[in-house]
Amino acid sequence: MPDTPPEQVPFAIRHYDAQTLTRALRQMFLIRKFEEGAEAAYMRGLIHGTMHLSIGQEASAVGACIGLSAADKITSTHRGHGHCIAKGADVARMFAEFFGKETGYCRGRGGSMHIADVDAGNLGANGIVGGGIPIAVGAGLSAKRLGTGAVTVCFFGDGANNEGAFHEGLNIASVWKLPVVFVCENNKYGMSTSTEKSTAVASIADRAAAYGMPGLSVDGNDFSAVAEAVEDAAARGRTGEGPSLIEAMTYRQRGHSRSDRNRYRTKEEIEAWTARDPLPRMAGMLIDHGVLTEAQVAEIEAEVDAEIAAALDFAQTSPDPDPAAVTRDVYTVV
Amino acid sequence: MPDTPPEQVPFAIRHYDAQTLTRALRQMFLIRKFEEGAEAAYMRGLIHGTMHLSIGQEASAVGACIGLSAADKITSTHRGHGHCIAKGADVARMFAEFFGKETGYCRGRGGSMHIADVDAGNLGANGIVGGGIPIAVGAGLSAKRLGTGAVTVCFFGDGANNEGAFHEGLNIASVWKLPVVFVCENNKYGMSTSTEKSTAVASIADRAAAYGMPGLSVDGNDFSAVAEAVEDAAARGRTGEGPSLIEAMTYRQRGHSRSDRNRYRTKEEIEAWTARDPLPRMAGMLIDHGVLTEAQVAEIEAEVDAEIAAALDFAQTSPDPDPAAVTRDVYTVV
Amino acid sequence: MDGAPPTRDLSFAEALREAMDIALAEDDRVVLMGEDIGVYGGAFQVTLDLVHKYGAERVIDTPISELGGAGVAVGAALTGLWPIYEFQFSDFSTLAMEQIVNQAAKLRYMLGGAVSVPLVYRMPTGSGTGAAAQHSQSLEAWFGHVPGLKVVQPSTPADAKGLLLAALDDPDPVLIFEHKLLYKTKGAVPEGRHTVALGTAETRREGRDLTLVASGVMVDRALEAAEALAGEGVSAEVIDLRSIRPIDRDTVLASVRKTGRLMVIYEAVKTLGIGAEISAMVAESDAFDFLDAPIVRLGGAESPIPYNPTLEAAAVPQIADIVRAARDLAGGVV
Amino acid sequence: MDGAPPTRDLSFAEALREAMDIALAEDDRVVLMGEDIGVYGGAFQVTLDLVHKYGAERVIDTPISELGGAGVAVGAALTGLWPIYEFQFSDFSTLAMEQIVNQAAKLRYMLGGAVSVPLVYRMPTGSGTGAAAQHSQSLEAWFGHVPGLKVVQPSTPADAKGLLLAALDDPDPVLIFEHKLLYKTKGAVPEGRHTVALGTAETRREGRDLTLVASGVMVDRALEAAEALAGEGVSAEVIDLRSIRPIDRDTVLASVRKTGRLMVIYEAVKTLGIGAEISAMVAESDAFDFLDAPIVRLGGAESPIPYNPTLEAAAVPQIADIVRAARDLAGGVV
Ligand SMILES: Cc1ncc(C[n+]2csc(CCOP(=O)(O)OP(=O)(O)O)c2C)c(N)n1
Ligand SMILES: Cc1ncc(C[n+]2csc(CCOP(=O)(O)OP(=O)(O)O)c2C)c(N)n1
Ligand SMILES: [Mg+2]
Ligand SMILES: [Mg+2]
Repeated sequence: MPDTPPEQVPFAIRHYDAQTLTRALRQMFLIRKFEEGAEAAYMRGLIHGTMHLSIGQEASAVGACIGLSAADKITSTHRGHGHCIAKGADVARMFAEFFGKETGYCRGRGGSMHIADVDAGNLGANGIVGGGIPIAVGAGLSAKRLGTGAVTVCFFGDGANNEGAFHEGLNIASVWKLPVVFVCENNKYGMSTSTEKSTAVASIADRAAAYGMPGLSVDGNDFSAVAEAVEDAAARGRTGEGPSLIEAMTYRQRGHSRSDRNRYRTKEEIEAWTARDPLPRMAGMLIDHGVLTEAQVAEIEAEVDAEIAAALDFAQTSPDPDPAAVTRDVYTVV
Repeated sequence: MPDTPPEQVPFAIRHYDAQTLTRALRQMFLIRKFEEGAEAAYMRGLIHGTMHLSIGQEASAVGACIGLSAADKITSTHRGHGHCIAKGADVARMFAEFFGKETGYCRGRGGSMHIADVDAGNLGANGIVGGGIPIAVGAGLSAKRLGTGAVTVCFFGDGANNEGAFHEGLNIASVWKLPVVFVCENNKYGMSTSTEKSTAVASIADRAAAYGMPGLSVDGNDFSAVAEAVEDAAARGRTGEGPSLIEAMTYRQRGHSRSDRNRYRTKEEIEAWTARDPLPRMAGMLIDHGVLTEAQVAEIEAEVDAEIAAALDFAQTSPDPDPAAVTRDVYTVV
Repeated sequence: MDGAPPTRDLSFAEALREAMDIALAEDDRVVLMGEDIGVYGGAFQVTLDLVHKYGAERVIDTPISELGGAGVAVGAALTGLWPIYEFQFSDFSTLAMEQIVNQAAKLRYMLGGAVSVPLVYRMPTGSGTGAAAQHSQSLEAWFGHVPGLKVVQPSTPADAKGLLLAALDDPDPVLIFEHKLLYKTKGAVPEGRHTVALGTAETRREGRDLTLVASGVMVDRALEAAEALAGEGVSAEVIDLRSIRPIDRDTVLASVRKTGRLMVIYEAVKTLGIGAEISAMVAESDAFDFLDAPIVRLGGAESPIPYNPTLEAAAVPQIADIVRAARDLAGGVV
Repeated sequence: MDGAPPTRDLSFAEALREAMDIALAEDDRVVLMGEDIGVYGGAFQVTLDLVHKYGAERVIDTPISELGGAGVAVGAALTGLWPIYEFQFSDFSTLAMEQIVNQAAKLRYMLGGAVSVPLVYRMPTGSGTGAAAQHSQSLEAWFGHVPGLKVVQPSTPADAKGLLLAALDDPDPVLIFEHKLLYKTKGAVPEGRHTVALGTAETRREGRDLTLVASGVMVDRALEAAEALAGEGVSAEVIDLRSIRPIDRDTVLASVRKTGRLMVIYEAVKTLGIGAEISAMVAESDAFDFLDAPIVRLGGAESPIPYNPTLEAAAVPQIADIVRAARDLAGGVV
C-alpha cells in the first residue's frame, strides 16, 4: 500500500532495502525448512542424539541478526539452528555436522547442541543453559579493549534467566559498559516449566532495571519489532552506552526435544500460537508493502527447498571422521 | 522526653518493652567488646587464621534478630560474630572456638569463619560469599513444608549481591513464597571493591523488584529502623506472603581483615562513619526516651566488660581437641 | 534363598521410582526437587507420575538454578527435610560444586558434629546417547575425592532401588550416579523395602585367572567379556564396585590375592579416574605381593565425549576392548 | 652455567608479579581479571601495584562473581584477549567449574578445532593458614581429570615465573596452583623472559634407594626429609612434579626403575589425589617389574581441613611423617 502514512509503515520497511528484506525472508524459510529436514532425518534415525527445534521462533533469530556484520558476534543456545543460519551459516555444513561428518562445522564432534560458525561470528550453541552468557560478556570485553566496534548478541531463553550466570553476566556487562545485546527468547517454557512457575517477575525485561540497563519486551514473532529493538540496542552498545536486555515473546511449536510429550501445555495454546506463525507474517508484510510479490515469495521458497535438498545430499555423501582421531583437537599444542 | 508526639517516637521505643531494649543494647556492647577482645588476642598472636570484624555494624545484627525466637533461623557470613551474638550465643564458647578449643561451638574445627550456634537457630557463618543464601531458602522450605511458623533471616553483604547464588536464591524463595527475610548489610565495600564498581544498580534494595518481593533500604546504624523493617518482613513471611529484601546501610570501621591496608577508602570517610557509630546512638535513644539512665548504661557496659573477661579466661583455659581426632565428625555414620 | 522377598522384573528407572515412591509414602519429610521432575516426569522419566501421587508440594519443580537447587536441598536437610535433588544431567553439577563440596560435604565437620546433612543427589551420568561433550561426562571421581560425601553407582535395577533407599536412610549426603544407558535395562527387583549397604562391592562372577573391577554400565560389559574369555579358557572374576566412596577395599583385595591379576574398567577419563585409586589402593596393600602382572586400567579416552557415534563409542571401553586387554593381561595364564 | 641469565632473589609472589608485568608490557592483549587485584593488590598481594602501571582497564577488579568472571575470561580468550583470571582462593573455583570444565576445556574440541582458548586461571591453594575447610582445599586432582586443561604447580619462585609465562604463551587453558605458604618464600629468579616447559618434572635431588615424588609446598618438605634420611644412610631421590596435567611420565618412571621404591607425597585428600594417578601410572608400566616394595602414598587426611592449628598440621603430610614413611619404605635397604 504505497499511501500508508509513514508512522504506520513498519520499521523494517523503512529501514532496510529490498535486498536485505528478501535475505531476511529467505533466511526464515531456510531455518524452517532446515529444521523440518533435520526433524525428518532424525525421525528416520539418520541423526542420533537429541535436537531442539526453534520452529515458530524464526523471526527473533533473523530479526536480531539482520543488522549485524560478520565482525559482530553472537552466542547461541541448545536451540540454536536459527541463530546459526541467521548469522550466515551454510546449511550444508550444518546438516553435515548433524550427520556427524568431517565436513560439518565441528567436524562431527559437536552436533546440534554445539553448532557454531566462528568465521561468521557465531561463537557457538551451548549445551549448558546460560552457559553462553558470560562468554558473550567476554566477547564484549574484547571488543571494548581492542576497539573493534563489534557488538555481541547474546541469545538465551526464559529458563536461562533464572541461572546465576544470567545475573553475574548482566551485572558485569553493565558495570563495565560493554557492547552486548542480551536477547531473551521467551517462549513461555523452560522445558516443561512455565515462566509463571520459574520466574518471580512478570516480564523478564523488567529484570533489566536490576542491572541499570534498558529492558524492552517485544513481539518475538514480529521480525520488524525484533529488528528495531536490536538495532537500537546495538547502536547503544557501539557508542559506549553499554548493554541492553530485549525480551522477544515467542513460542516453540514443537516439543522441547524428542522426549517431550507436551504434558504441560494444551493443544489450544499450541494452535493459538501456530496461528501467529512468524513466517507468513513476514511474507505478508513484504507483500503488503510491495517489497515482493506472491510469485517472488513462492520462488524464494522453491529456491530454499532446492538448497535444503542439496545440503542434505552434501551431508549424507560427506566422509565420516577418522575413528582413530578421538583425541585430536583436545589441545592446540600438545 | 515523655511529651514527644507519638509519630516521632521511634518504632523500637513504641514496640519493645524496656527489658527487650536493654537486652538489645547489652548485645550491641557485647558484640563490640567481643570483637575488640578478639582483635587484641589476634594481634597478640593468640588466635590464628583470619578474622572479619563487624565493629560499626552492631545495629543491623541486633536489630534484625531482636524480634526472632530460637525457633527462627539465621544464616550468617564471614563477618558473622555480631549475628551469632545477636541470635543468643555465649561469648565464652565463641572465644573458645577462636582459640581452637574443644569447648568452642565447633569444637575448634571451624573458627571465626564457621562460627555457629545451631541450638539457638544460627545455622552458621560461611566462608563462601553468598554461600548461606540458598541454605536460608532451604530452611524456609522446611518451615513451610513442616508448618513450623519459623522465619529465616539471611544475612549477606553488598558484595554477595553480585553472586549467582543471590539471584537463584531470591528467585526461588519468591516463586515458592517462602518465609525468608534477606538482610543485605551494605557497608559500601566488598573487600576493596565499592558498590559503585561492583553493582550495576544504585540501591541493592531495588533488586527486589526483579524477584517480585518488597525491597527496603534503611539506615543500618539505626537499631530501630532495622528492627522495624525486619519485623514487618518477618510478619509477611509468617503469614505466607513470601520473602522480602532489606538493605541495611552501614559501615565497617575496621579493615576487611588483617591484610587490609585501606588503600581503597579515605581516612575522612572512615571518620565520618565512625561519627555515626550505632552504639552511642542506641544508648542515646534509650536515655532520651527514658528507658535507661546514663548510670544504667554505664552499668551494663561494666557488666559486659566483666563477661568478656570471664569468657576470654574460659576460652584460654579450655582443653584443646585430641590431635588424633582429625577425621572425627566427617560422617555421622561411617 | 528362603525368606527372600518376592521379586518382579522392573527397569532401572522403575526401580528408582519405586524406591522414591516407598520413601515418599513412608515419611512426610521426604521431598523430591529438580528440574521438570513433575508433570514432565524428569528428562529420563524416572519420577514419572510421582507428582500426581504426592503433589507438587513434595515433588517440586525447580527453576533452572542448579546452585540454588542444590543449596536449597542443603538448607532443607539441615532443618528437618530429607531432600532428593535430581540433577537433570550430572554434568550440571559443575554449577553446584560449591554447595555440594563446600557446604553439604563439610558442614557437619566445620560445625564440630553439631549437624547432619541428610540428602541425596541423583546424578544421571555417562555417554552413549549422542548428547556430546557437555551432557555425557562421568564425574564420579571428583566426588570420590571429597570427604564428607558418599558416592554410589548401581549397575542393576535391584541395586538402584537398594542403594537409593540406603542413601536416603543415611544421615550424610550421598550422590547416586545413574548411567543413562541403564535406565531402560530390566532386572529382578525385590518388592517392598529393600536396601543395599553403602560401601559394599558385589562379586558378580567368580574366577581364577584375573579380576575385573567395574561399576555402573561397565559391569555388564565386563560380564559379557568374561563370558567370551571363558570360551578362550580364561577365568575372569568380575567385581561390581557399587560404591565409589568409600571403596570396598576388602572385597577387591581378596580377589586380587586370589587371581594375582587386576584390571579396572571405567568410562570416565582414564587419568585420575576411579581406576587410579583402585590401582593405587592395591599397589600399596599387602596384595601387592600377590600381583603377577602390572595393574591394567581400561578407562575413557583423554578427550571430551565426541558427538559422532563411532567416535563416541571409541572414546569409552567396549566389550571387545575389555576382552582384548584381559587376554593380554591373562597372557601368561593360558 | 655459562650464558644463563643473571638471577636475583625474589619471593614466590614477586616472581609471579614479575611474570605478569613482563606479559602485560609485551602484549597489549594480556589482561588481568579478579577480585580485588587492583588497588588492594589481591588477597595475597601478588598483583600489587600492577594496576598503577597498566591501569584499571588491563588490571580489572571484578565483582564477586566467580562463574561470571571465569566465563568472561573464556569469551575474551575466544575473541582476541589473553586473560589471566585470579581466583582469590582456588576453593572458589567450585563456583566456576561449569565455565572451566564445560566451556574452557571443551570448546576447542566441541568445535572441531575451530577455536583456541588461551587463558590462565591462577589458583591460590592449600592449607596451613588457619583459614579452615572452605579456604584450604587442594583441588588440583579434579582438573587433572579434565582433558582440554593443563595444570601446573610450581614449588620455587623461578618455576612460578617460568611456568606462569609458559602458561600464558600456551594457546590452551592452563591452571596454575600457587600454594599460599610459598608466596613469601624466596629464591633465585632469572631476569627477563624465563619460561619452564609445561609438562616437565624436575629432579631436585639425586638418590639411589627410593624416589619421593612431590609438588608445590611438599617439595621442600620432601627435600628436608631427604636430608634427614641421608643422615640415616637412606639415599632419597626427590622429583618435583611441577605439572599435574600432563604428568611427566618418563622422569618418574626412570627414577623408579633406578630406585625400585616409590613414595608420592601430596597435600590433597589421599583418595583420588594425584598420588593415585602416579601410583597407577607406575603400576601399569614396565617400571612395575623394577618395584621392590609396594608404592606408598602419603596424602592428606580423609577429612576437610580443620581450623585448630594442631589438627590442621596433622591433616597434611609434615617432614616428620615423610621421614617416618620413607624409613619404613626403605626398610629393606639399610
Ligand atoms: C545448566 C543446565 N540445566 C539444565 C539443562 C537441561 N535443559 C536443556 S534446555 C532446558 C530448558 C531451557 O529453557 P529456556 O532457557 O527457556 O530455553 P528453551 O528450551 O525454551 O529454548 C533445560 C532445562 C541444561 N542443558 N543446562
Ligand atoms: C565465593 C567467594 N568469593 C570471594 C571470597 C573472598 N571474600 C571474602 S569476604 C569478601 C568480601 C565480601 O563482601 P561483602 O559481601 O560486601 O561482605 P563484607 O565483607 O563487606 O561484610 C570476599 C571477596 C569468598 N570468601 N567467597
Ligand atoms: Mg523457553
Ligand atoms: Mg560489604
